[in-house]
Amino acid sequence: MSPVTANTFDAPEAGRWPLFGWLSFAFFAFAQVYAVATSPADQMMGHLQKMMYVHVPAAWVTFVAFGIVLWTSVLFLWKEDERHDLMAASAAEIGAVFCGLTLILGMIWGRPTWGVWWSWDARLTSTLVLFLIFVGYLALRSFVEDAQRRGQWSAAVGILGAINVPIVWMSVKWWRTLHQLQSDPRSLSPEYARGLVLNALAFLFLMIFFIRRRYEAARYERAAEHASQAAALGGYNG
Amino acid sequence: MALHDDMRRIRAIVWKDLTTERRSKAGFNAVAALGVTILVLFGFALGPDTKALQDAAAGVLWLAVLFAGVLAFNRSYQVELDGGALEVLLLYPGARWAIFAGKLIANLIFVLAMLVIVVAVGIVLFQVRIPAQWPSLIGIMLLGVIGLVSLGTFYAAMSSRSRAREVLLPLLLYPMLIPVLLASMEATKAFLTGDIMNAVGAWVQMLALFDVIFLVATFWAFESVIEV
Amino acid sequence: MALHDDMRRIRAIVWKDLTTERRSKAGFNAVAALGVTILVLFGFALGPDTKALQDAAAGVLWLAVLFAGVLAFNRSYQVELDGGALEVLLLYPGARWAIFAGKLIANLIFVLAMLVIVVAVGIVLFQVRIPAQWPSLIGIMLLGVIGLVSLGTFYAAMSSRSRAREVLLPLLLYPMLIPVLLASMEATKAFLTGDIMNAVGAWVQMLALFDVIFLVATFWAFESVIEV
Amino acid sequence: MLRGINLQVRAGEIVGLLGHNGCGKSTLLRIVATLLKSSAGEAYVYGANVRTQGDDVRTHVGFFAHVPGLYDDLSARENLAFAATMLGLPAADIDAAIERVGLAHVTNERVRGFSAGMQRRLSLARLILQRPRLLLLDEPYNNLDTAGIALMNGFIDELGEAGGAALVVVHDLVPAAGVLDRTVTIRDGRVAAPAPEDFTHGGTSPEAITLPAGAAGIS
Amino acid sequence: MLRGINLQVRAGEIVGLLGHNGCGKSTLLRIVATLLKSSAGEAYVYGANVRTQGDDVRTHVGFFAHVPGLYDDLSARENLAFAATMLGLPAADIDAAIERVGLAHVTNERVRGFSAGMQRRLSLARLILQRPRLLLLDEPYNNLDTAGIALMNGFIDELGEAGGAALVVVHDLVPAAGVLDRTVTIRDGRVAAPAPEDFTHGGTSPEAITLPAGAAGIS
Ligand code: HEM
Ligand SMILES: Nc1ncnc2c1ncn2[C@@H]1O[C@H](COP(=O)(O)OP(=O)(O)OP(=O)(O)O)[C@@H](O)[C@H]1O
Ligand SMILES: Nc1ncnc2c1ncn2[C@@H]1O[C@H](COP(=O)(O)OP(=O)(O)OP(=O)(O)O)[C@@H](O)[C@H]1O
Ligand SMILES: [Mg+2]
Ligand SMILES: [Mg+2]
Repeated sequence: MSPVTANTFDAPEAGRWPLFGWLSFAFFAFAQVYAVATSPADQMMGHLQKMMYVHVPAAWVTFVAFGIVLWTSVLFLWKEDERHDLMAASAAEIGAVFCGLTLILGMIWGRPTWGVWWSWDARLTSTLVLFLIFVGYLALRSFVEDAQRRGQWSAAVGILGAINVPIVWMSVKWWRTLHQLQSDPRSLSPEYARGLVLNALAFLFLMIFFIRRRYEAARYERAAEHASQAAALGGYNG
Repeated sequence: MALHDDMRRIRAIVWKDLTTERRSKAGFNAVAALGVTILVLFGFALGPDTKALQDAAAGVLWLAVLFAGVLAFNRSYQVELDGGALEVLLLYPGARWAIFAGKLIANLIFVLAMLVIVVAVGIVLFQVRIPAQWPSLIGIMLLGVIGLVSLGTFYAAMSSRSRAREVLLPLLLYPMLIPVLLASMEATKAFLTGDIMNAVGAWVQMLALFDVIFLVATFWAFESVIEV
Repeated sequence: MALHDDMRRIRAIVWKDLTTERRSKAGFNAVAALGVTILVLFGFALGPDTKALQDAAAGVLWLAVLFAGVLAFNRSYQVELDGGALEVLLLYPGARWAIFAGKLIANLIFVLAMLVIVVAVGIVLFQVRIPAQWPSLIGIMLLGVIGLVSLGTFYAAMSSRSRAREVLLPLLLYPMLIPVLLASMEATKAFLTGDIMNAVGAWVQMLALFDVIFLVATFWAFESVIEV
Repeated sequence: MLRGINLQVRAGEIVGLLGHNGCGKSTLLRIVATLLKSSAGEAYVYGANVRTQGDDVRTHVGFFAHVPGLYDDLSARENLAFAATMLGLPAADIDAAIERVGLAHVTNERVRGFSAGMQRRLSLARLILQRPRLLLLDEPYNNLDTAGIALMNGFIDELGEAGGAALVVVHDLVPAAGVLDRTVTIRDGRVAAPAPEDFTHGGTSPEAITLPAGAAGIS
Repeated sequence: MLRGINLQVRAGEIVGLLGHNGCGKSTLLRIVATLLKSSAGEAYVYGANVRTQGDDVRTHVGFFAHVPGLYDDLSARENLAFAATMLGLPAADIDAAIERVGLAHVTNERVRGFSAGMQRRLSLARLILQRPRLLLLDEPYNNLDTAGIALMNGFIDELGEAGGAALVVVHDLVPAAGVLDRTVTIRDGRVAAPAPEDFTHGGTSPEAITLPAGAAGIS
C-alpha cells in the first residue's frame, strides 16, 4: 500500500473467460488422449516417449510467457499504465510455474532415459537459470511495497532478465560443449509431430487462461490495496 | 522473574520473528531460492564433469547452507534495528537470555526448513547417491545446524549494532565456525562416499562437543554483548 | 547541464563513497579479509588433495570475489539510505546517470583492490602456477570485474531500498551474472591449466560483449529505477 | 559530555528537562533507562542503581525515544500484543489503548504504512498499556498534531496523579506548559537551575530519580 | 490519500501547511519536490511541471525532510563541501554557513556523533548554502532548541525578502508565528481553508507553487 497509486480502476469482470477455461481444459484432455493413442512406442524409450507431450509443450509455453513479461514490461515503462505491470507480474508467475513444470517433468523423464535425474547439459542448466532469474523477479515484487517502485523496478528487472536468457543459453552451451557431451534429448521424428503440436496448442490456451485469471486476481488485490489505503486515509480523524 | 514468564516471553519472540519473516512475504522462499542459486554457481565453478561434483557435494551443500543462513541471522536483528525496536526490547523487564533463546529457536526453525530444500536440490543437482544410513545423516545435519545457528545468532547480535553488519557477521562467524563446518562436511562426506569405517564417529563426537560448548558460551555471553 | 558539470559531480560522488568506505572501520579491510576467509572455506570444502584444488582454483577465485563483492554493492547505497541522504542526492539538479557513474567507478576501484588481495592469497592457497601470459590474465579479470560491478551496482540500487536487501541483491544478481562468471572462470581456467588453444579467445570476446551490453543496459535503466 | 548532573525527581512530579542541542539530554535519559552506562557517578530509580540493578530499574521505566521502536511488518494491534506479552500484561486493554490514541481505524494495518505522527501515537499507546512508574520522554511532542499533544499531556497528568513521575525533554515549553511541575536546565553538562526543595510538591514521597552530585558523569 | 489539493504559493510568500497526523502533508511536499509521482493531477513549481520537468523543478527546490539526510561518516564540513560540489556552488561560503548555525566547534567532527538537533542544524546549513527559490520544510522545528528555531525563522524570512517562497509543515503555530504570511489546512485530502487572494501579499509576483484543483490527486 503506497501513498501514491495509479488511477483507481474498476475491478475487472470475468466475462467469457470461465467458458474459455473449460474449453481449453477439454481440449487439453483430448490432445493428451489423442497423442498417447496415436504415437507408437518409441524404439529406444518405449512409452516413456509419451512424456514429450507434456514436457516439451510446457517448455515452449514457458518461453511464450516470459516473452509476454518482456513485452508488457516495455509497455509499462513506456505508457506507465499500471495494468501492464500487473499483466507482466501475472505472466511471470505463470511462466515460472511452467518453467518449474518443465524442469520437474524433464527430470522425471531423464531418470529412466539417462539414468540420472540431472545432468549439467546446456539446455537443462540454462532452463534452471532461467527459472531462478524469474524467481528473483517475483521475490523483488514481493519485497517492495510501493506500487510505483514495484512497477518500475520489476519492469527493468524483467527486461534485463529476458535479454539475458539467450545469452545464458549460449554461454552455457559453450561451457558444455568444451567438455564431453552426454546423450542429448533426441530430436523429433515426424510421426510424433501432430500430437506434439496439438498439445502445444492446448498448453498455450491453458497458459492464456491462467494468466488471465491471475491478472484478474492481481487487479482485485490492487483494488483491495486502494481500499485499505482509503481506510488509512487521513490517519487520525477527530 | 519466574521461569514460565521467560517461557512466555521466548514464545512471543519466536512468534514475532517468524511472523515478520512470513509477512515480509518472500522472506523464506527468497533465502531458500538463494541457497539453490548458490548450489548452481558451485556447479558452474566446479566444472561439468560429474565425478568432481560428486566429490565436492558434501562440502558444497554445507557452504550453501552457511552462505544463505548468514543472511537469515542478519535479518532477524535487522527487524529490531530499524525504528529502534531493539532498545524497546531491551527495556522489557526480565532476563535477557530469553531474547537470545527466542531468536535462536526462530533461526533454528528457519535454517532447518531451508536446509531441507537445499539438500533436496543438492542431491539431485550433484547426483548424490542417498546412503542406506540416511537417518544418521539427518542426525549429523541437525548437529551441524545447531552449531551454525547458535554462533550465528550470537554474532549477529554483536554485528547488528555496527554498521556494515553484512560484512562483519560473516567475518566474525566463518572462522569461528570452521571446526563445526569441517566436522559436518567430513562426516557427511564419509556417509555419502560410503566409507563409514573411517572415523565418522570421531567427527560426530567432535560436532556434539562443539555444539555444547557453543551453546553454553553464547547463552552465557549474550547478556554482556547485548548490554551496551 | 554541461558535461564537465556532470564530471565534477561524478568525481564528488566517487570521492564521497571511497571516503566513507575508508572511514567506516569495517570497510575495505573487512571485505578483503572476508574474501580470503571464503577462500579458506572453499579450501576446506574441496578437501585436502592438491589436484582437486588446482582444478577448482579458477572457479573458486571468482566465486570468492563475487560473494565478497556483493556486500560492497549494498553498502554503497546503505550509506545513502540511513538518514535519508539518498533523497537529498536525488534532489541535486543535473542528470541522474552521473550518480550511477559515480557509484560504478567507486565500486570498481573497491572490487579491483579486493580482487588483487583475494587472487594473491588464492594463488598461494591453491598452489596455482602463474602462467607466462599473466598480463592477458589481468586483462580478463578486468573484463570480468566490469561486468560484475556494473550489474551489481545497478541491482543494488533497487535491493538496497527494499526490505531484505541482503537476500534480494544476490538473488537477483547471481543468475544474471552467470554468463559473465562462466566466461571469466573458463578463460581464467584455460590460462591456469595452460591449454590456451581451446577457445580462450571465444570466451574473452563473449566477456567483452557482455560487458558492453550490461553497461549500456544498466546506464539506460538506472534513471527509471532510481527516480521512484 | 555530562560533567555532573545533580537531580532529584520525586514520585508524582513531572519535571521538564531543557538544554540546547547536543547538551546531553537524550544521553541522560538513556543512562537513567539503563540503555547507556555512565562512565562515572551513580543514578538511582526508586532506589535501584541503574548500573547494578538494571532489572529492577527496567520494571519501573517507560521510555519514549526519538524513534518509535515499532515492528514495521506487524500491525498496530500485533505490536501492542507483543509488548503486552513481554510486559506480562493482559491483552484485554490493547484495543482500549489503540482506541484512545485514535488509531482504531488502522488497528490491523501494518505499521510500515503509518505516517510519522501515527507511529508516535502507537508508541504512546504502548506506554498507556505499560503505565510505568517513571516516564522518560524525549521530545514527546515531535510529529504530534494538537490532538496528539493533548493525548500526551492527558496521559502524563494521569500518571502524575497516580503517583508516577516523569522526566520530559522539551525545547518549547508551550505544549508542555500545563503538565510540568518544574523544569531543569542543563548547561555545560551541569544542572544550571536546580530547583529549590520547597518548589517540588509531594516533598515527602519517595524519590523516583536520584542523581547525586557528580552522577552520570560522561566526560 | 490526497484527494484534490488546490493551492497557490506566490514568490515571496511563506505559507504554513497544517493538518492532523497522516493527512498527507509530507506526501504533498514530496510530490512537489519530485520525490514522489502523483497518480493524477499536475503540480507546477515556477511554471515547471513536477512530473515532466523534474530537472527544472529541482534547480529551484530546497527540501527539509523529517530526516537530516547527512553522511554519518563525513565531517560537518565535508558534508557541506559535497553538497556544494553537487550544487555547483563555490566552497567559499561553507564555513560561514557552519558558523551561522552554530556548529563551528564541531566543523571537523563526524556527523555520526551529532545529537538530533545538531544534525538538523547542519542540514539547515546546507539550505543556507543552497539558497533555493522554493523552500519545502517538513516540521522544521523538531529537535531545535529556541536558538535553533530563531535561526530557522531568520533564514526563512531572509529568503522571503529575497523573493523566494516557502511551504512549511507545522503542527504548532507558536514557533512559526513570526514568519508565516498565511496558513493552509488539509482536511480529508482537501484544502479546508484556501486563503482569500487579498490575504496573500505580493499578489502580482510569479507563482512559486501551483496545484490546480484536483492536483496531486492521490486516491
Ligand atoms: C531437467 C531436465 C530437462 C529440462 C530442464 C529440459 C528442458 C527443455 C527445454 C527448455 C526444451 C525446449 C527447448 C527447445 O525446444 O529447444 C526442451 C525440449 C525437449 N526436451 Fe527437454 N528438458 C529436460 C529433460 C529432457 C529429457 C530427459 C528428455 C528425453 C530424454 C527431453 C527431451 C526433450 C525433447 C525431445 C525436446 C524437444 C526437442 C526440440 O524441439 O528441440 N528433455 N527440454
Ligand atoms: N511509505 C508509505 N507507504 C504506505 N503508505 C504511506 C507511506 N507513507 C505515508 N503513507 C500514508 O500516507 C498518509 C499520509 O502520510 P504522511 O506522512 O504524508 O502524513 P503526514 O501528514 O506527514 O502526517 P504527519 O503529520 O504524522 O507527518 C498516511 O495515512 C499513511 O497511511
Ligand atoms: N552515538 C553517539 N556517539 C558519540 N557521541 C554522541 C552520540 N550521541 C550523542 N553524542 C554526543 O553527546 C552529546 C549529547 O547528545 P544528546 O543527543 O544527548 O544531545 P541532546 O541534548 O539530546 O540534543 P538534542 O536536543 O539535539 O536531542 C552530543 O554533543 C554528541 O556529540
Ligand atoms: Mg536528543
Ligand atoms: Mg509527515
